[in-house]
Amino acid sequence: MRGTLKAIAFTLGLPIALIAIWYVATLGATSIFVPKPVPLVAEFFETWIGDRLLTDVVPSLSRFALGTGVAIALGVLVGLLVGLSRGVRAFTEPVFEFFRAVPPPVLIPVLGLLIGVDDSMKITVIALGAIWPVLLNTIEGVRATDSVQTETSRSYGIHGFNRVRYQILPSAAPQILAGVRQSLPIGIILMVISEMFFSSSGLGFSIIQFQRRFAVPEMWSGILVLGLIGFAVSMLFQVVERRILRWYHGLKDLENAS
Amino acid sequence: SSGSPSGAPAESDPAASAPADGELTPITVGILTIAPSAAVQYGVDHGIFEEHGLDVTLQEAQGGAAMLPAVSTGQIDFGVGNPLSVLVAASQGVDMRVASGYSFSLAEGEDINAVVTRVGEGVESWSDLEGKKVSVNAVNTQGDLTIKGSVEMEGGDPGAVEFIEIAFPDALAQLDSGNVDAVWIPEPFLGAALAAPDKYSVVGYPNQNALPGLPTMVTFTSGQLAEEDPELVETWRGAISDVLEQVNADREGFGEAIASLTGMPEAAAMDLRLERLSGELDPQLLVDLSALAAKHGFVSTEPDLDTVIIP
Amino acid sequence: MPPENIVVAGHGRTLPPEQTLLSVRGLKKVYETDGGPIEAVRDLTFDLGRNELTCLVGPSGSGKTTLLKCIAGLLEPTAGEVVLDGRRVTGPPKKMAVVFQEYGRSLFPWLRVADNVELPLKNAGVPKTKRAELVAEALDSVGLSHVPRSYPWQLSGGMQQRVAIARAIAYQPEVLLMDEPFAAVDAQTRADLEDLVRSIRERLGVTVLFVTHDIDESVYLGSRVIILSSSPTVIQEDLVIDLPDQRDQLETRALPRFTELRHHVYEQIQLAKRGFRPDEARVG
Amino acid sequence: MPPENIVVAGHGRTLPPEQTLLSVRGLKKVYETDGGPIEAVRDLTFDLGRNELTCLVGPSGSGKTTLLKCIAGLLEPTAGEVVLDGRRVTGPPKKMAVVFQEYGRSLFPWLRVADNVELPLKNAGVPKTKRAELVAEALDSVGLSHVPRSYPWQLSGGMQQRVAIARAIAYQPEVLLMDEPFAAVDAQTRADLEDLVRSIRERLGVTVLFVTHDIDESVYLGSRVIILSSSPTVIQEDLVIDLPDQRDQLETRALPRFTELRHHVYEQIQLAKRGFRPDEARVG
Amino acid sequence: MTSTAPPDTITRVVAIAEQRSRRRRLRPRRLLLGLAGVITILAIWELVSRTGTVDPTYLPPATEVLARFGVNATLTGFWIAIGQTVASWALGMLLAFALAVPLGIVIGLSPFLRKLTRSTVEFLRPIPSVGLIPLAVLMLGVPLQQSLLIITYGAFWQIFMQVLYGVADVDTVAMSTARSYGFTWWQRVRDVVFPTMLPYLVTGVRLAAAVALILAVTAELVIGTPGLGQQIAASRDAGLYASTYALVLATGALGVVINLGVRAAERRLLSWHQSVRGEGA
Ligand SMILES: Nc1ncnc2c1ncn2[C@@H]1O[C@H](COP(=O)(O)OP(=O)(O)OP(=O)(O)O)[C@@H](O)[C@H]1O
Ligand SMILES: Nc1ncnc2c1ncn2[C@@H]1O[C@H](COP(=O)(O)OP(=O)(O)OP(=O)(O)O)[C@@H](O)[C@H]1O
Ligand SMILES: [Mg+2]
Ligand SMILES: [Mg+2]
Repeated sequence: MRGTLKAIAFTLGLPIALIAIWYVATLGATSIFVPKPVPLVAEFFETWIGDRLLTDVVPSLSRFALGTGVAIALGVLVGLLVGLSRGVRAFTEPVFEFFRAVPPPVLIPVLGLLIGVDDSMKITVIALGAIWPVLLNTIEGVRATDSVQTETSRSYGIHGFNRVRYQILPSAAPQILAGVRQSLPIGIILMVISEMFFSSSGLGFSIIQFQRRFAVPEMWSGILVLGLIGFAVSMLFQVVERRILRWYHGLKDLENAS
Repeated sequence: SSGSPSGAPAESDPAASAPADGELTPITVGILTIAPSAAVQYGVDHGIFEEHGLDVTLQEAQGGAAMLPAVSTGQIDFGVGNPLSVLVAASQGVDMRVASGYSFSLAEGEDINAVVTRVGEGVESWSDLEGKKVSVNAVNTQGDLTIKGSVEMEGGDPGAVEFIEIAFPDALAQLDSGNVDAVWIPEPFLGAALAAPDKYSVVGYPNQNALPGLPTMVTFTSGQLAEEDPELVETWRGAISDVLEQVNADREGFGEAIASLTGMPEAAAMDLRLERLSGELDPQLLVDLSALAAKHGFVSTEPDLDTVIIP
Repeated sequence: MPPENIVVAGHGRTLPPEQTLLSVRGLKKVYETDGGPIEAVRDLTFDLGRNELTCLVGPSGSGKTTLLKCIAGLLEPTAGEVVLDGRRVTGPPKKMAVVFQEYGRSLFPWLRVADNVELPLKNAGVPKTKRAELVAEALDSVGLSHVPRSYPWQLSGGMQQRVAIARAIAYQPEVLLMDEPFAAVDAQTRADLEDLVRSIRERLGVTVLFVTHDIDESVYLGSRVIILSSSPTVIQEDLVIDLPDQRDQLETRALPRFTELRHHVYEQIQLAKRGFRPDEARVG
Repeated sequence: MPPENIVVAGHGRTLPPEQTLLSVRGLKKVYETDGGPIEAVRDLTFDLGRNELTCLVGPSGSGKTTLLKCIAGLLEPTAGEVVLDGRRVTGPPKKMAVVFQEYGRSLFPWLRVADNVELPLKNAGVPKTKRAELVAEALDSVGLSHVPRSYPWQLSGGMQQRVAIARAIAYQPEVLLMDEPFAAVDAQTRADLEDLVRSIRERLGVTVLFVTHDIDESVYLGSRVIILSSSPTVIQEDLVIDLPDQRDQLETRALPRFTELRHHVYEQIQLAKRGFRPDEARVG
Repeated sequence: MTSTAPPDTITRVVAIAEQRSRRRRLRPRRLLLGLAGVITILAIWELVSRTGTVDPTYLPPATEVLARFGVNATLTGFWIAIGQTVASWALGMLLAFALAVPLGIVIGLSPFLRKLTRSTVEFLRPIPSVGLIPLAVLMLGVPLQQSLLIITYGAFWQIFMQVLYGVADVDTVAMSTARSYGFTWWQRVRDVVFPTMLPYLVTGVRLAAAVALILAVTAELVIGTPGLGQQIAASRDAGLYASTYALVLATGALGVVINLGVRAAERRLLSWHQSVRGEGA
């Protein structure tokens, strides 16, 4: 009970303080571009609780889930292949770096041509953008597996797929999950960006519409929705991570705090 | 050699502050990087603004969304952009004023924007668009407004048209690949489509059809500036009218300005079909626009046009 | 030494092929580092007979771990070769288990104790019930049957080391390489484990190569002690332990021959540490 | 045992405050884990005199490392306290050096050997020339003066362990805690290092607490041996080593009293391993 | 804390150091392989366009775009645009780095601060930088500052999160060693936390460098700050497809160059680290 209370206090403490500062700072503001906390909350309920939830939020979220899911699966898979072989790493690195540096807004028209303008294009955009943190972290994590562990595996005849499953993946897991954690918000951001093009519905589309229509409170409430989604996704992720990395947290928690 | 890949100036040169007789008033003008805006560039290059006592700095923006807040806070003094955004902003309580006219779609003949479809698609009239996917560069702007207006005028159901946002440069490509059934495009893309009559056909000119002579761009400023410095607004109106008149008289010089602003090849810029440019604005056009926008729910309340349009 | 074995100064004993399980020939290992090459092992030649328990001693840094890794197929020798059962070793051979000196790093921290022990068996396709039995038995034999559900990092150093030993035992290898496997356990446990290794050799017919720093242990455990010179390493002496085959912690260690042998080994190591080298001695 | 020292069954010797440097009182440590609490140390009470060299032995997993970490201020005791020089230990005290059992992980892999040894001195603000001197001297005393520019992972296990020892020595601490510091080195090196630790104690007036599994070593090294029971741990015996102060690897070890003492310690550890507990024995 | 080494710190640094010495030897082969990768992709592109799988009007063949790219390279305006993009990229990165590293270390080392800031961090992180454009336009008059805000915001989280993870990965025995030798907080950070974190930080900087470049170009596209993005928008609007792709190619190439720079800096950073310490000994 006390633990729960404390956790709640930690979760809410800083946000409440920040909102208070925000409230005070915007007391005298008159410009409609400056968001204020109280109208924002009112607007939030008015705008998002209702039809929009089904027409905009749910489709966006499912695209996000699919896109990041693909990104994670592909990132880990490709990361393993690339991380385990120096040759493949050298072969792919410049190409990866190139695509990583191309802004999605300019890639989208090409993808529109190649894939079309429906959901699969948006999912591809999300996957293409969110894959990099997972991919890079997987490569680095795989490269850095403990040499003694590797020797142990080898000497016990653990190789191929079994070695990946029993040694490489678990030992790289902390770093892979660090990558996944980075890729989730990128997925959300790309969910929005992908809806800025070839689009007629979705959370990002609505926010852009609000912005164009100067419906400033609605627009900010949309950004609030994004933040809340991000928060929820990250909480979900933490539960998963705690489970997968139970050993790692036990190992690290004891004494690092200093 | 000098020049840039898009042909556009690498930096928007601030007007050379010529040692004119009188004091020049420095102002910042926001423009979009589209062909008609080149007129302002022309005015700067040919010293027309200086003659009116204005020292103009240009600021390029990629859309009204980025420009309007800057105008409202005074970081940009005058903006050149589409009137519907101004009306929408005003209806939301942003204190925006229309200072002058700028460009107008053609009231008759072949307009400079059109809805285009593939030959053999079976879309021949406005009402055929019902149940079809139509691309516009941005929804809730003049494109879909006038298309909806046109469909309704023909007795169709404007709600049954599905609009999708596709940037102008990508529109024809998407039409080709069958991802959309019709596209709304302006010049120079319209010219490209018309050049292939066996491939594309024009459904109609929505601007001309729904609101003949519709202003496609106006110049606007903030309420604060309009009230505090009406003389400046007056000077601006005079200057911009002068600029647009001179541009109309010098098609070749204007072509060069377009090529330099947008990066179009010069030959194409010369051949480009243009809107009607004029600083004069018939308030009735905005009244009609506002009414149509209200009818189709683009604005929830009609703005007070008596205040918005600076007399 | 028995007459059928040929021994050259600086080399270990070699055996006729039919008795040999593992033979090391002219093994040399040079580590390439940024600061220039380091010659860890210069020239090692010896044979291990089937079901023999051989101890390996030598000064710290003399290349024992290096040698073991070459035998295990984990390191590529710079020159020379390792032949196991007639086949040249190029990668880790089947049915060989290694207990690493760095026991802590050799356990997988994401697996519980029992799972660590079970993993190689699972990987080798041993059926589940059989696995459970082997794991329980191995953990019991090292005195860890009470902590199967702990993570390795929740154990003390000595317990971790015993997990690594249990893993090797449960695997039921034909060749067992152990690199200072009892360094972190207390004297009593050590004695128990020594007897455990001896009994496993007898029971399962395993061939064992055992690296240790404990001279008593090296004499007590096996039938042979190979003494390495200091780095760059050659074989200083290949000593046959002519104690009775039945050993007992109290009785065997009390034998006068035991004391003689341990004295001899101790002196050889002192010599090695002082830099004596049999190959040079021969020349000089 | 000298009469001024009060000894209670299950407790170690306590000293009058003026002779005491370090006192441990009712120390208890329970690890909280997912699988429930693990009581590693139950109740330890003893004092260390100034400039004393005390050895700590006990079965594997009996809590020696845990005790050392509590004394070093790295672990918070669940109950009881550690008092150093009159002040209660809450964090790592100044002028204390620890040689960890996990020597491999205790060295910083991104620093070369000499830099590893130098770092604590640098951080303590020792001037550069002095530092260079201390580092060279320490490396020399552990026999590693030839590898100052190697990285730790390029060294053998025993060499790594000696780097950790050199680091502790160079630091010139007042209290030195060593957790099985010689586990990975050969017999001859071990003997040399034992004498090194003894001479450092004499020369620098350091107080040493030394964990070992080697019973000979525990008797040879110090003036006292504390024997721990098996987990949950109490003190099984606090034994005074009444050997002459001048020790010698050959002579001292040959003394009949030495043999008697090592026999006694061995028996106690056997008892401990079998689960004998002095506190319960008292009650029963 | 008693324990087996985790798959971390020590081994990670060892692995990286080992890789590094290997890498040095394999340089020419690596370069060749990398080149082969690039050529493969270009060949696929050429094919897709030439065979008409995608309409060549909208996706001109690679050779055509490369030719255009070559022409661009002779134009001063192109280099000015690159300079502008790189300038805002570099400034944004610098700001993000200067904010993220100290904040990450301080927060990462304190469980209290970690818990306190977690909800806020998780809330702020997914807010798209692009969504901040109106705010940026409103608060900051100068377009460069507007893009800087967006770039810094985007890059900050990449570095910050990697630093947090890196700090959490510090080896317990190594940390205990440092504490037992009486290292002060600052010394522990400098001598233990920082070296452990370095591999994470470098990955973070690499991720952030790409994100910052993307945002710099996107901001130019959307706000119209001068630079490559603005050029892209302009040529797109003018329907100059080959030129558009040539500019996209330039953006990607810039990304590759930046990555090479970060890589070189990574090597320099570690060797600086080692050589300075080495001289001290
Ligand atoms: N990865 C490496 N890179 C460079 N040199 C190495 C490496 N590993 C070992 N060496 C060197 O090789 C020599 C032999 O090392 P090895 O670990 O085989 O010794 P050892 O006999 O096992 O010693 P110990 O008893 O101390 O464990 C040492 O001088 C060591 O410094
Ligand atoms: N982090 C931890 N979490 C849970 N239990 C632990 C942890 N560390 C140690 N223990 C337990 O505490 C007990 C004592 O461990 P400790 O490491 O102090 O033993 P030790 O005397 O040093 O043993 P050894 O001689 O084998 O090193 C053991 O039972 C061990 O399992
Ligand atoms: Mg070794
Ligand atoms: Mg211990």
